[in-house]
Amino acid sequence: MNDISKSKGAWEPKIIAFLCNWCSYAGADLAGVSRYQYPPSIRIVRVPCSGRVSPNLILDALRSGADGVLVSGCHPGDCHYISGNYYARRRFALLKRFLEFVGVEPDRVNFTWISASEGEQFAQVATEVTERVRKLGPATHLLKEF
Amino acid sequence: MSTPKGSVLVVGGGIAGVQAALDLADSGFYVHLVEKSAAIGGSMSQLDKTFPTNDCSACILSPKLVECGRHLNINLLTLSEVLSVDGEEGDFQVRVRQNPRYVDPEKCIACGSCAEKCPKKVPNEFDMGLGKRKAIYLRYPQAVPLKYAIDPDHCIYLKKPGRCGFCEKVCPADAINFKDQPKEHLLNVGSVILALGFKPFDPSGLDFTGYGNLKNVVTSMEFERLLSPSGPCQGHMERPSDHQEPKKIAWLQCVGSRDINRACHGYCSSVCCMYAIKQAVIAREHSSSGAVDATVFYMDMRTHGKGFEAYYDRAREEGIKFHRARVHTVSPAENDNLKVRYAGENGDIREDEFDLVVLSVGLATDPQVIKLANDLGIELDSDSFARTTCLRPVETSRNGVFVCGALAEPKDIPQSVMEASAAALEAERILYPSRWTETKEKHFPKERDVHAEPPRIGVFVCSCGINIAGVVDVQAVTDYAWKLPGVVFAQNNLFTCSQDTINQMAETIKRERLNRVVVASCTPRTHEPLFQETLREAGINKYLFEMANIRDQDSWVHQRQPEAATEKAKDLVRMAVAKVRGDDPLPYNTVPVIKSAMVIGSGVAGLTAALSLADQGFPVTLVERKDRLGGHAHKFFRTWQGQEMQPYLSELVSMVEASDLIDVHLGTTVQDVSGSVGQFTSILTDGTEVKHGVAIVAVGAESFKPREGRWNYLYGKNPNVHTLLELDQRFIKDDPGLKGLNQAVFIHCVGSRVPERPYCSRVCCTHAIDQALHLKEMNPDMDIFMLYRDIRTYGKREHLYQEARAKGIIFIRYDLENLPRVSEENGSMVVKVRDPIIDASVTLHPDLLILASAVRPRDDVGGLSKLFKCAMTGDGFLLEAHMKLRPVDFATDGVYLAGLCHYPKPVEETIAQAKAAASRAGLVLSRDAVPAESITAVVNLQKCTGCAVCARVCAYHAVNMDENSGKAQVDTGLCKGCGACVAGCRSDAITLKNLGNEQIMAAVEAAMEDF
Amino acid sequence: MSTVNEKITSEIREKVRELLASGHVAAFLGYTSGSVPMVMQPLIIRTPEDADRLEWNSFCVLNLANYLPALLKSFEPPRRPGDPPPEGPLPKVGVLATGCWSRNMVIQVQENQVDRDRVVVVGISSRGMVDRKKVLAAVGHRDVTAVYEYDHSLKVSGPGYEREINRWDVVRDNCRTCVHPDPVIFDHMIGDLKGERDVADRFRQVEDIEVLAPEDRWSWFSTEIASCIRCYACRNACPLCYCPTCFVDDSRPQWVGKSIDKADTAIFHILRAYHCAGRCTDCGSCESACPMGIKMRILTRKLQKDVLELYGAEAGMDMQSPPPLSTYKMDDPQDFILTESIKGEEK
Amino acid sequence: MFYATLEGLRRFNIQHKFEFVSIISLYAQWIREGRLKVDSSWNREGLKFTVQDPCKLVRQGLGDVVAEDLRFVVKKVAGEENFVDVWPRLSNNYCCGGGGGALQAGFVENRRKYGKLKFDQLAATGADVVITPCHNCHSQVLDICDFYGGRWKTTHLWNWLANALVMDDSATGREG
Amino acid sequence: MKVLILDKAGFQDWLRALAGEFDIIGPAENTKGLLDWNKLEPGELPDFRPGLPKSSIKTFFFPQPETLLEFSARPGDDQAFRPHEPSEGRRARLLAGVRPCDARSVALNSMPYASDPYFLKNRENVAMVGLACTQGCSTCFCTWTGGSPVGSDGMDVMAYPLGDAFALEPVTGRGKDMLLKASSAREAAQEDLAALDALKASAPSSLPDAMDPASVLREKELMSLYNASFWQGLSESCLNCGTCTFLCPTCYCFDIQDETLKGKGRRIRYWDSCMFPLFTLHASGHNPRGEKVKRVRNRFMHKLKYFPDRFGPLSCVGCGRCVRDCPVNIDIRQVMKDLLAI
Repeated sequence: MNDISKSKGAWEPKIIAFLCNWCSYAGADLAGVSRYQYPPSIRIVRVPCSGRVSPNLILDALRSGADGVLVSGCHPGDCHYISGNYYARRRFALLKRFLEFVGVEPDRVNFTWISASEGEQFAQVATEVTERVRKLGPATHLLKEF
Repeated sequence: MSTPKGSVLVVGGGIAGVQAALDLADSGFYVHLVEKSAAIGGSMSQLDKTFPTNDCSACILSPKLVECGRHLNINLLTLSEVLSVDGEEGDFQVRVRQNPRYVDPEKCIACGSCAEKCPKKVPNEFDMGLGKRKAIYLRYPQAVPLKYAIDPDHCIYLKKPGRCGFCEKVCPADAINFKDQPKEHLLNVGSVILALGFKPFDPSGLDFTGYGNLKNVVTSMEFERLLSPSGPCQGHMERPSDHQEPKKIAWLQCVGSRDINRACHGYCSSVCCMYAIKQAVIAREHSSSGAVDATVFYMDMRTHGKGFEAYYDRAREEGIKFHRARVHTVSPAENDNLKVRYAGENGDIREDEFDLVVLSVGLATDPQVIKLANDLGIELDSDSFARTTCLRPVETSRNGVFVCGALAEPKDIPQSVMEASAAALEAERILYPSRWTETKEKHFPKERDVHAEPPRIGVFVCSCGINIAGVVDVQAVTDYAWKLPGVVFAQNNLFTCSQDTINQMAETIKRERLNRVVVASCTPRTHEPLFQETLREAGINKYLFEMANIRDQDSWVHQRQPEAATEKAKDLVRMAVAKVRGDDPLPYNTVPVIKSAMVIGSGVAGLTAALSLADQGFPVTLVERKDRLGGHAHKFFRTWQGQEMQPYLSELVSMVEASDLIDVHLGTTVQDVSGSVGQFTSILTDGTEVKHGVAIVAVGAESFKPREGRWNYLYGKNPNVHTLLELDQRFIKDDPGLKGLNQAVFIHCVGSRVPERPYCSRVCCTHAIDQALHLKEMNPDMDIFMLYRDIRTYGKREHLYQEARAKGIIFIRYDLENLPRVSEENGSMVVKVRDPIIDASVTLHPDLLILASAVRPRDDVGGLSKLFKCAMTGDGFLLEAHMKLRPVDFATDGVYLAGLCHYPKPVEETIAQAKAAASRAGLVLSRDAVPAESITAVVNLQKCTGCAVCARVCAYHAVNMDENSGKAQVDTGLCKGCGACVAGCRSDAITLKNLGNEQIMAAVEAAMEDF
Repeated sequence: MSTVNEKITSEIREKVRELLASGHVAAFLGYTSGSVPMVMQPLIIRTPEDADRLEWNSFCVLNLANYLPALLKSFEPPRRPGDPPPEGPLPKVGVLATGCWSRNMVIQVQENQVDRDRVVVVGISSRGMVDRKKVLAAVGHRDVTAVYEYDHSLKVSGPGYEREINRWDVVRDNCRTCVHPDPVIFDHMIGDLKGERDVADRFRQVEDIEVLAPEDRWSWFSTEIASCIRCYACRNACPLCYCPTCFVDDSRPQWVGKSIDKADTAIFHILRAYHCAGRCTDCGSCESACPMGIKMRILTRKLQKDVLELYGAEAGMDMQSPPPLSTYKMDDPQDFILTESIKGEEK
Repeated sequence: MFYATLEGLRRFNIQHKFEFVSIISLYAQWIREGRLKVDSSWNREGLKFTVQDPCKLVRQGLGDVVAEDLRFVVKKVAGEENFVDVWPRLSNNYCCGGGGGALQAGFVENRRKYGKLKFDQLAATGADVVITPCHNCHSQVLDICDFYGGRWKTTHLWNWLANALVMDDSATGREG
Repeated sequence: MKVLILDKAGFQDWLRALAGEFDIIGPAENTKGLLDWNKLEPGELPDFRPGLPKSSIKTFFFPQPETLLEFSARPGDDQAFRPHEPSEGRRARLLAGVRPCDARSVALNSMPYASDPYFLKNRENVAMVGLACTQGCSTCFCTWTGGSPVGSDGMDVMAYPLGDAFALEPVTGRGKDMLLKASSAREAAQEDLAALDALKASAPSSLPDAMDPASVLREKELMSLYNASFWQGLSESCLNCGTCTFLCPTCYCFDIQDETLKGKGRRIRYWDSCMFPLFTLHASGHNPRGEKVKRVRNRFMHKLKYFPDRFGPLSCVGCGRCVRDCPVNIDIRQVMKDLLAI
């Protein structure tokens, strides 16, 4: 294992972030451009729209070992594709409640809206989500092990 | 006039010249781009970051330069000077001298062996002389063209043949040619665009700054180089005297600007306030501790652009100090430190010590350019800028010759880019009959069919100077990439986007028979197209490509965790490799273009845009909400240069009304828009269905009317309280009632730069001062008081301010803590304000109170932005695609913006922007077809159940159910590739090409592999 | 004096005989009894004579809508891709439908799986079906050899025992909390419509779990599905699960492993239920079909509760309402959005 | 008078047929032209000289040119090596603190306080003589020198010019 | 061969003694109150109540899933994608309380799996203590298939309930060794042996009439069975779920898949079912058993015709689990009768 976090003894969560290309991914870029620092726990997957993110993908992330998932899209009304985030909002509202229902910790799976101009907010959200997940410890419930 | 030439000469290879060249070349004209130095890029290439987005200047510029350098219809002439321009509009004969490079650009591979061996060190002008280069050199690492050049003034061999010649000996490509001779080119062009830029003011003459005597006093341009990763200290901000990191830095504003005493530059350089704040912000980021003590000494803080005021606010919140003071003297202190003496606003003298002093030098015209202008017969103004007028903002005194960028007036990058497009438009307007007559067409090699090949992935890891390599161990990432499944090649590059690396990448793809490519560098949002084209040039489909964003989303956000950032970079590369492994070649879709435009709004912006397009033969539908054309301009008296608005407006309106190509819909708005670039269908409220290829949004803004609340100041309660436009209307009517007044008071920033509307309205300072001067013209005895916060008469408008002061108009500063108080006593107005200089309250008794109220976005802009799927800023203005380099484009293709709906701006900028929008729209309209989305949804018929969830959630009606099979089918022309259908489909039957579940999951799963 | 179900049975037989004899329908989908007590067999008959094979009792637990698309298709001429749809009217089929089954048929029509015009719905207002597993539990999982059904009780017998059980005590959970026992679409009605039922704690089963701590909920869920053998009876019994390739069968990509695995089984159940969100009518077929006694219906019930709470929608109540996940409102609740919830906390 | 006239002409853009020059520039011109001959050899003791740049003459008046001329003349008169410049200098030099009527209008304490900066600056040069080509500056510099205990001599320029003047035929204008 | 008598306490001691060597697994109530195979604590007795556990014992020989091989998928690993045997060895297991039908299934499955190393290894690794049935269920029909409620085929030790005690008979050498640890056992007395004989003789009569369908069906012409008309009607009610195949002790079809995650990979073999759409699906997308009727037919033809044709006996032990738990009451006994009638 050359995992740096492990060699130091401190567990660092890994969080998959599905970010829409137009707002949140740009917001994450802006966080970089503005040099807002946040924990190196987030692995960003660029998707065209939050409406592209199917619940399957979120479950797959947890199954593959993500300690947390963040899905972020444009603010309601700002969707580059008009309405993708509205559909996403319904899908995610149900999914989040449902995952919590079966015992997935509420802070494991997070959804948010971040616009292209919200670099600072992205850094804040990344930090916040990391902290929440860190408190929970490694995710095990839906983790595929062999 | 006989048929004009189909080509254009652009002089100056800075961002403005490059933009003009690209706009022209992309819309059917052949362009000769003449640049006097060895590489294009101009001043912008020397900058570290750009405000207000802090975008890395080189990063956003580089793709444009590379595009320019590679453009089939741009003839790049570097090391060249224009000798003469004869002839007239439509048919100019131009003589250009191209100085010898002494390096054959066809042969040079930019390996750098020559420079390594060259014994002659020369101060590097690109680094403002702070560093050294060799006599054979590259202007800068990402230079375009990426070819070495020999500096004949310093080359030992050229001075004494036979004495050196090392470069020739080591050059592996046999590219050195000491016998190279100057060449003279005779060009026949239809129009000329001058984009000669500026020269930073040389403060050597201003001895009080210590510049030239005190080592640690540097100019802002020098400081840019000190910050820049490609600069003399590789971005490890060092001060010149001892190469230590400065901990305390002062910026001195208005050095060589707003100075009629020593510098003889009365104008404001417009950009220095913002760049100083930017430098202060960036300096703090650059410092190892993150705690640079930064102080800016300024006269008026001029943050009048889009997003600027917020940037200023944030800088203050971050602890950057701002002192309203013109520094008296910089004197030496111990340790090569600098003592800065200045006076507080109340007159107390203060002294502070700094490690480094940065002089925010102004922008001036290069004496060589002045000479050239004289030679070409281009009139300059008293400040040596090209003379233009507000109503013809890019036209020079010579017909057919246009100007853009800082040559006409100091200005920032977006304004220069806008003008560049506007200048291109003016050229197109003359030359449109000859569109596509002199251009060549690009042919990519036939794409290799890689379907049956196992993945052969190449990974290119970018250092981005030190932007990435300063944090991430790029070598370790490269070594790691080699081991990933499918990877057969991995390489680290200093700047992957530089021309030589790009060329080398194409070669590598061919040599290694790569069929997938990953670039680990910056964000795909800016650089993906560049690399994708490289794939095409190398003969593989451009969709076999992925980027790993190891800069914006890694090295920049984990600056103090290099180990973790390196691990993350490996993860990101692994994810990209996993994803690209499953990528398929995709077809290049196109959409036929309906060659007509819709312009929404008929203010000056809308009218100008409509005419600009109609003049080129494109039909325009002009939609106006009100029942007459003209918009707010009807209420506008004159430009700051004194041109009266009403005659101009009437002329515009009658031209539009007379045009056969412009179909005017009054009292109408847009109800619904469908389709996309090339193929829009809009429904107007009058029931008309309009099919158009592009749209220009120019719906303007509104004047804030402070009818109540904190900014009321008796507005609407006392008949002698006006907004600026209301006073203009009295001017237009030549209201005699204005003549006998004794006292007028202007209150600035009414509703601007306040918590609920934090932006600066940009136009009001100049407008108010011009009105004050007009009142003085009407009645020289009138007492006029200006209650202001910062006077923002940027550029040449500063002369108005000087004139106002000279004419005895009194300026009293106020701030938000001490607002002026306006009351009515015995029927007359009383204004009380605290004068911070005399530290006493002043009571005024105006007959006329003018409120310079904010320009606010229209409420219905939101609806329009939704119709066209455009974004808005937090302030409610429309948001362009990129604040710096795409100032008139929306992120939605085929939709452009102009005028006040973008941001408050004076009429000259509105006209320029409208023309720029027309130029950008012309890029689409001049073609028969434009590229369409390739990443579209695709249906797996075996899995499809026909349940129609996909069709229900598709916002573009791109998915429908086939009547025969009952299964889903996708109209790829309409599909935008959002994937809402994919996430909705339970059967995994509809997927996005190259963004299918399989590929996304591959990336997700790769992210979680912990090795 | 015959029981309610006997009366229904004879009415069904009569109606179906008539429908088949008149040629109004080409086939009829109903139930018959088989060799094992308390397990009814779905039956398709094509002649009026076979109508007497039809039976109706409290063990008709599987949703007949499940068989409807295939039955309709069996009357369509075979077509290759690209062939035009058959001309002229296609034969109709008849089907029995209780409240939940009929609502499933609405969903099937909305999702283009069933052509309403080709279906003759014979409606029955449901009295609630009996949960065989409850009966078995009541007799200590002893062998049951015979069950006789009265209107309000069941007589259960096996080797060496005979028990009479109160019918309502062993009615399925979904039926006990059912609000809409009446078919929402029908062409003929057997018996009368009963109207909406007033159920006090409609979602009690769900709420009992909602109140638990996350770790207890996980413990409940993981224990509940621990005995799953991945036979997919739940999926196959469900009329909503008509995908030609279920996500569990997909190998590119592989959403879940195919074998017995803690995570894979959990994800299977989560996704199966999620795919029913806004569509499930709580017919209970999944749970009834499960050989291992897993109560996976609570999962879909939870989603049903949330869809109702958040979007005010119930699946299949009418033909017009769009499926809740295929539509949206600008002001849909979004308390779950992190930035919104942080804002909320700050307030 | 000098400044008021100059600024009046400028501000109100009054057309005039005369040139507005300082005597200092004329001294410099004449010295350069050889019409005025000066010799610094009189300064055997090596008295150190510095200058004041009067606001009205330099910064607001005729600009740095006249200040440079002033230095040129002083160097010629006192010897190149005996000139010590102040810092800051020319247009950027400090105000003496006595202008605007301060010398006549009371507020002595305030005036001397403003003058402290000038005193410190001049004292830092170590000069023995401070040339003040302005009567107002002269009075103020004289006063602050006295008040703050300075050691220099405050004078106008002509005193020293007279000292250094080489009286020959050309200078007296007599024909040879 | 000696018969031993153990009372319940003795049985308990014996299992406790065997716990050192084996993981002991036996029928017990699961969390849902259903009888199923569960790991027993040392000394815990299996549930001896009449009736079969929910699942068959096939999972112990044909696990769901079986890891066939493992490999590394780590970048830079020179052993990457080179398969190696699964690392983990399993402790030997003892199934206590196996009914004769289940045990017989192991013998039947050994026919097709005669040379399957995984199956054979598992067989070696699993010992079985049988439990004779004294009372059949309404769904039992072992005698139709060649089995017996007191049969000891496949067992290592066979236990017969005699009142409150058990008569234990070693069947294999391993069984003999196991019985050595039954410290509190006594040798069967004469009356015990008499009672045991009586039990063995009486048990089969409590089941439906014995038949020998295997031999009859072997003789029938294959296509006439295949083309029988009843398949259509039979399949119409079938849900095509895998309940019957997964509960069936003799359904042994499998599928193989590679799973990779986090740089580790393994090839697993797991239960397939002829009911599933992926069963016999070709890479081309064609499936010779694409329709439900073909899948249903395959299941029964396999068990009742193809298998006997190849190996002799039916691939059915008559445990009746498929009958008991089929959600739509498809009854293999009826299918058998229908086939026999052709």
